[in-house]
Amino acid sequence: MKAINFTPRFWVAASLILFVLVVGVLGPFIVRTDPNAVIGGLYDAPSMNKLAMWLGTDNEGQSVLANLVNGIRTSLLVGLLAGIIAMVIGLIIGLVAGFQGGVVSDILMGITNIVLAIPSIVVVILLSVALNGRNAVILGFVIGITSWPWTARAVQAQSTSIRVREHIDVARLSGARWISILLWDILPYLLSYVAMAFVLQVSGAILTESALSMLGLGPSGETSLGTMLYWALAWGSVRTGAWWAFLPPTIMLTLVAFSLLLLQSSLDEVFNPRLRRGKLRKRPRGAATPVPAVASPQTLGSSPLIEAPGRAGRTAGASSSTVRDGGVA
Amino acid sequence: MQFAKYIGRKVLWYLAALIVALLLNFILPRLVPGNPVDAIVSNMSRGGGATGEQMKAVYNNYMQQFGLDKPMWEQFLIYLSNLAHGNLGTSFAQYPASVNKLVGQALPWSIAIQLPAILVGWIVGNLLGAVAAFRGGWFDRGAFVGSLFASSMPYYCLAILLLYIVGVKLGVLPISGAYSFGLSPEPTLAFFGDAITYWWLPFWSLVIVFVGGQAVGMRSMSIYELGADYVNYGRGLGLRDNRIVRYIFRNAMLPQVTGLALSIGGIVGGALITELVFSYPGIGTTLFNAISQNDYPVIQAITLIITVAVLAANFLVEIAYGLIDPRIRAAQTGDR
Amino acid sequence: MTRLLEATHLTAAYQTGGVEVRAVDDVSVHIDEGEVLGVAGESGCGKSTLGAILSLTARAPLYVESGTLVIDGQSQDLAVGSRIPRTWRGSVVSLLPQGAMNSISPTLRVRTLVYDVMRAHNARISKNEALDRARDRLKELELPVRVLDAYPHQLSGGMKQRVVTIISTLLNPRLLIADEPTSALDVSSQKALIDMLKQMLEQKIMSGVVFVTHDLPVLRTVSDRIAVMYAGKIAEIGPAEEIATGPKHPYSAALLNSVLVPEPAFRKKRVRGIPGSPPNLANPPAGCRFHPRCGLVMPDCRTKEPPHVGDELTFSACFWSAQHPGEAVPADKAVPRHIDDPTELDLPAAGATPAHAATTEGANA
Amino acid sequence: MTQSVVRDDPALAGSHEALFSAREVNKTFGHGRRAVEAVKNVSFDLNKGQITTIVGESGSGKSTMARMVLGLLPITSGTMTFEDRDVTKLRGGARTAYWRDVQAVFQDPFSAFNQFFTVRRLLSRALRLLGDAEAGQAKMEEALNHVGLSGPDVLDRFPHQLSGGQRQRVMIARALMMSPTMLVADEATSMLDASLRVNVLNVLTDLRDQLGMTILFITHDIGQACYLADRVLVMEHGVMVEQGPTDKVIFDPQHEYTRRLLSDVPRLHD
Repeated sequence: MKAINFTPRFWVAASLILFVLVVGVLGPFIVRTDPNAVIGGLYDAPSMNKLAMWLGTDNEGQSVLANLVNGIRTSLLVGLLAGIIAMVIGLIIGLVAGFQGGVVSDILMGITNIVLAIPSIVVVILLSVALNGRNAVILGFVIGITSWPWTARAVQAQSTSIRVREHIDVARLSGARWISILLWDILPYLLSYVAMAFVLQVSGAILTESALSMLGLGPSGETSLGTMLYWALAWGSVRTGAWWAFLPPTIMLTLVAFSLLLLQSSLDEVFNPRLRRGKLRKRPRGAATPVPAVASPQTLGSSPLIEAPGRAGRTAGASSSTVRDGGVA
Repeated sequence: MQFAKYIGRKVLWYLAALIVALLLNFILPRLVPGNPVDAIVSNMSRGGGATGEQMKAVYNNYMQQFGLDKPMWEQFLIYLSNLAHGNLGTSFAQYPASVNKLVGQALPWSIAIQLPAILVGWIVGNLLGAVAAFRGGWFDRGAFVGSLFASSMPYYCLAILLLYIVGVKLGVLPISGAYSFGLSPEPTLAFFGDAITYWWLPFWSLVIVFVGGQAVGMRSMSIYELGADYVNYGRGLGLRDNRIVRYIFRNAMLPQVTGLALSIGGIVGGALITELVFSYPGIGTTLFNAISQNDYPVIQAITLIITVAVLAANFLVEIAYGLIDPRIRAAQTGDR
Repeated sequence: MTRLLEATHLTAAYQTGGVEVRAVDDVSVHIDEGEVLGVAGESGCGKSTLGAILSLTARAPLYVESGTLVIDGQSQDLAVGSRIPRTWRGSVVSLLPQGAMNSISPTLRVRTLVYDVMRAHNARISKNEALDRARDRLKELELPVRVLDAYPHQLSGGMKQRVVTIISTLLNPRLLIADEPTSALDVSSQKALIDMLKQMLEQKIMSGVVFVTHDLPVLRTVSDRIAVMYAGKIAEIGPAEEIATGPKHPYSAALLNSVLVPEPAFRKKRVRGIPGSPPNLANPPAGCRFHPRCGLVMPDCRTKEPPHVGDELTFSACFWSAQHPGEAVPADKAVPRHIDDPTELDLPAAGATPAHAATTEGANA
Repeated sequence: MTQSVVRDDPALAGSHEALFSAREVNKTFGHGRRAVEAVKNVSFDLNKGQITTIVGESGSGKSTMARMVLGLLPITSGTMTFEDRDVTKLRGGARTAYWRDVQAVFQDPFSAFNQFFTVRRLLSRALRLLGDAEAGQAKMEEALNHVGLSGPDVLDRFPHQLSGGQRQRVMIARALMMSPTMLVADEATSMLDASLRVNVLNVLTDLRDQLGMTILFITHDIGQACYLADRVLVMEHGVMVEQGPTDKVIFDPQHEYTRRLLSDVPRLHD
């Protein structure tokens, strides 16, 4: 394959993400303090004497640093779990709908569109209310099963356009089975989109988790970045100026969201050459129109809920013709 | 008439989505183990103050209102008929306050911080994104990274930071509530002048994030359009740059207009946490209280309103698109 | 005959990721009043780039390094950084792109574009005057006037191409640069377009046309003179008739040889293509750029720039032509004979993809 | 519109054996009022060891016809036979068996390739259909040699490392590896430059002359049809308007559409 030119932006994003991962994965092994252990009083200021006190104590006299590293781990767990669930469901539905076509596709996309139209925050809130005994895994699951339609839509649009490429016919004529065609002739073309969608799903899930936690629907008995903020707000740390209680989780959340979005946009530039300005190639004759960026999945209540029809319409033109008679010289 | 058919199909889809949403809204709170009315009544009795006779009346009232002694399908019909009458029920936690009243009090505050933020953010963000795409160079780089950062920032994180820096550290704006203690909402200049000081912080925390998101979107749409053949042809015909920019906008704007409409649709549930951070008495704070008090009627009412607003906005957008964009119209009606 | 255009020493390059690909390298073109100059060549030879330079629409990542345009005695420097008056585009030279592309913004009606184009050159023109101009044109050329109210997607390919042609010539440009206008069309629409262009020339709507295409038979029907481009340079230029019947450059001969037309002669003979591929323009071969594929190659060709044999309107850039002035290249000797199917030659050098292959991949990758 | 013209000399009808026959083939896309009849009542024979060309402009249904011949697209009505077997509605194993006999080369030399596969991977996949992965390397090289490519040079290259002409030849080699009796080439040269195009066309004529292969060549370019074809079929808007030996159809067209088409073709010499 052609060597991919990763932009500096990609490397910045990658190192930020690596940093967060290291803190979340290795942090709990370095900061050995039990996040639930009371090691001081209400909002003791940070001191450099003890590792556990580097970020002071929270409203219950627990180590903020210990809570932070464990909270990052929980948030990452929720994000990855939700992202994987959403990706798997979305990929399967999108692939089947895109590749199968016909009635199966209509039904699957109908379901997808309905789920897409209902704000997922509503479903997440209702589900969380209905479930007691919430933990990180259950939350990840709940968020995952409400956020797959995005991936499904993107995958379906892409695989529909790939389905009419001639290399699929060539594969069929070579006697390849449909599963082999799906795995080797369609999936590789989708990977870039799936990767980008996954990154956004993970980031969206982490933010949704903290929003839920701040509404009081977070995991019970576990620390996440959201529950830290919940307690920090409930016990007035902002008003009393106890910055060490609310600033670390705020900054970490921002860092996670920013680095994942940066990663997505740099991947977009790599995969979607038209966004690379100044590097436009000469337009070849008869080349397929590149599909614009994957629309972002909704994070808690702030993004548009349906993919802008304009983009869909623009890309559909390249792939929708069934009567394939190109007399183009 | 093809277009009527198109609208008809859309109506059916959104009706289906609405029914699914209603079902979820109806069923999920009923999955909570135990009878919610039992729970709430025992809660009330523990607080003392209510006699057995009163408890009995309250219990009967709830049982009748929700029809909890009846089969599920009948309960659902009761639920639908209540909704059809615009009756969202009675609050558990603040008995006998009606949910309509609680939500009605909260809604204006949510709209007051969000609608201006969405409109201002949309206009500024689109201008910024379009100019960045067209100008290129350092301006583009700066605007893009800045917008990307602003848009990626969780809006409640920005709210917390603003609250701390501007409200607590600098102490220039009030940090909690929507108006000063002792005042009550009334249409006077004095009240307005007071309330606006409370309004600034939540507004800014939303508008900055929104500007970022719009700018990023507009920039990539514009860059995409800049590479289009009609741009090159327009230049070849000697059109002025501003004329070509107008063509680009026209095409790049369509998805952005959708974004605006959908954001307005998301207005009810768009900034729940912002309100929590600033203790602003809107829907978010109401929801937060309801969750902490297991006030299911209020939770249900809020999720329902969020859903209906979003569905309505989506629906209007699709209809508007069918009217505006000749390409969509052609694709839908088979006109070639 | 008076000279309409003198474009001299045109050089332009694509700059992508630090690599400079000189797609047009020191090319000069002269056109007389009322003339159609055809520009022929294969993918990646620089013919469309030449079109972009002449139509003043070169833009990043294409940079014009040098070149001067003299039209009607007015001179204009084309190199990057020189200010080209906006109104030259459209009224002095005008671009006719391939209409199958989105040449008209999809959300624009044809009449809006018509009005905008007229207004861009005459701020005081009224909407009605502008549209009347277009209506008259449409009537003269026997096209339905209602196309003005259409959106581009409502027009068929052939009709869209003709509408775009009318828009391109609304301002009676001195020179029309047509870039592959017929390439996406069926033969009947091709013919209709060519007839229309000829009619417009007769009516003196424009005074000259540069017609860029890879389709030699089309060029033969439309042009007075033909320029054959190879690897960023003009290999041969001359009267269409002469090029078609007695090409003086081995490349034009080989190219013409590989053109298939429905004539009885083609039923029997075995036509041979040109072995190998065009060179990578990021690293073109020394001397004559065609020498690795040429059947008449001689030692000088490998090291020295070939001389221009002839005058500015008719010449062949070739050492063989210099030795055989006025002679046509023997058709069977234009490409190496001994290699009937030269596999080795057909392979691009290791690590380097041929220029045209690289451009095709760009958008698909 | 005048009647469909069949120009074959009835006296010679027995001299060529039909390998493939299509009778009254129809293809309709979509339903109800949106239905588009892409192919209407088309009947023709492909004679053994001949190159037959379908000529038509865009929208003539010629590529739809090619895909139906290949069994890639179900036909709406009509019958198709191959070596006297009915191949109208093939599915599953029977269709796979059919593809051992009938292979194809497509229009776009780029999109016909899976860009993630090397030439070797592309070819070895085809070998599996033959159930003969053992003979692999030798078979691949033989097929590549046939189209004028050398195995070691191209086998480990990705499609973007090949030129357009080479890609098309690799595609032909892929088809050849199945040792098909019939090859369908759908606009196989229309995206190639003239000088490369001829080389690919020559490969096709060599296949006919040396291996006796039957070829269905789809094109919009009458010049190529004239150069290549033994028989020419002309399609217009889904209808087969004229068919017969190349010399008759191209140099003495009877149907008005064929005449118009020929008169519109630009010539190189007056």
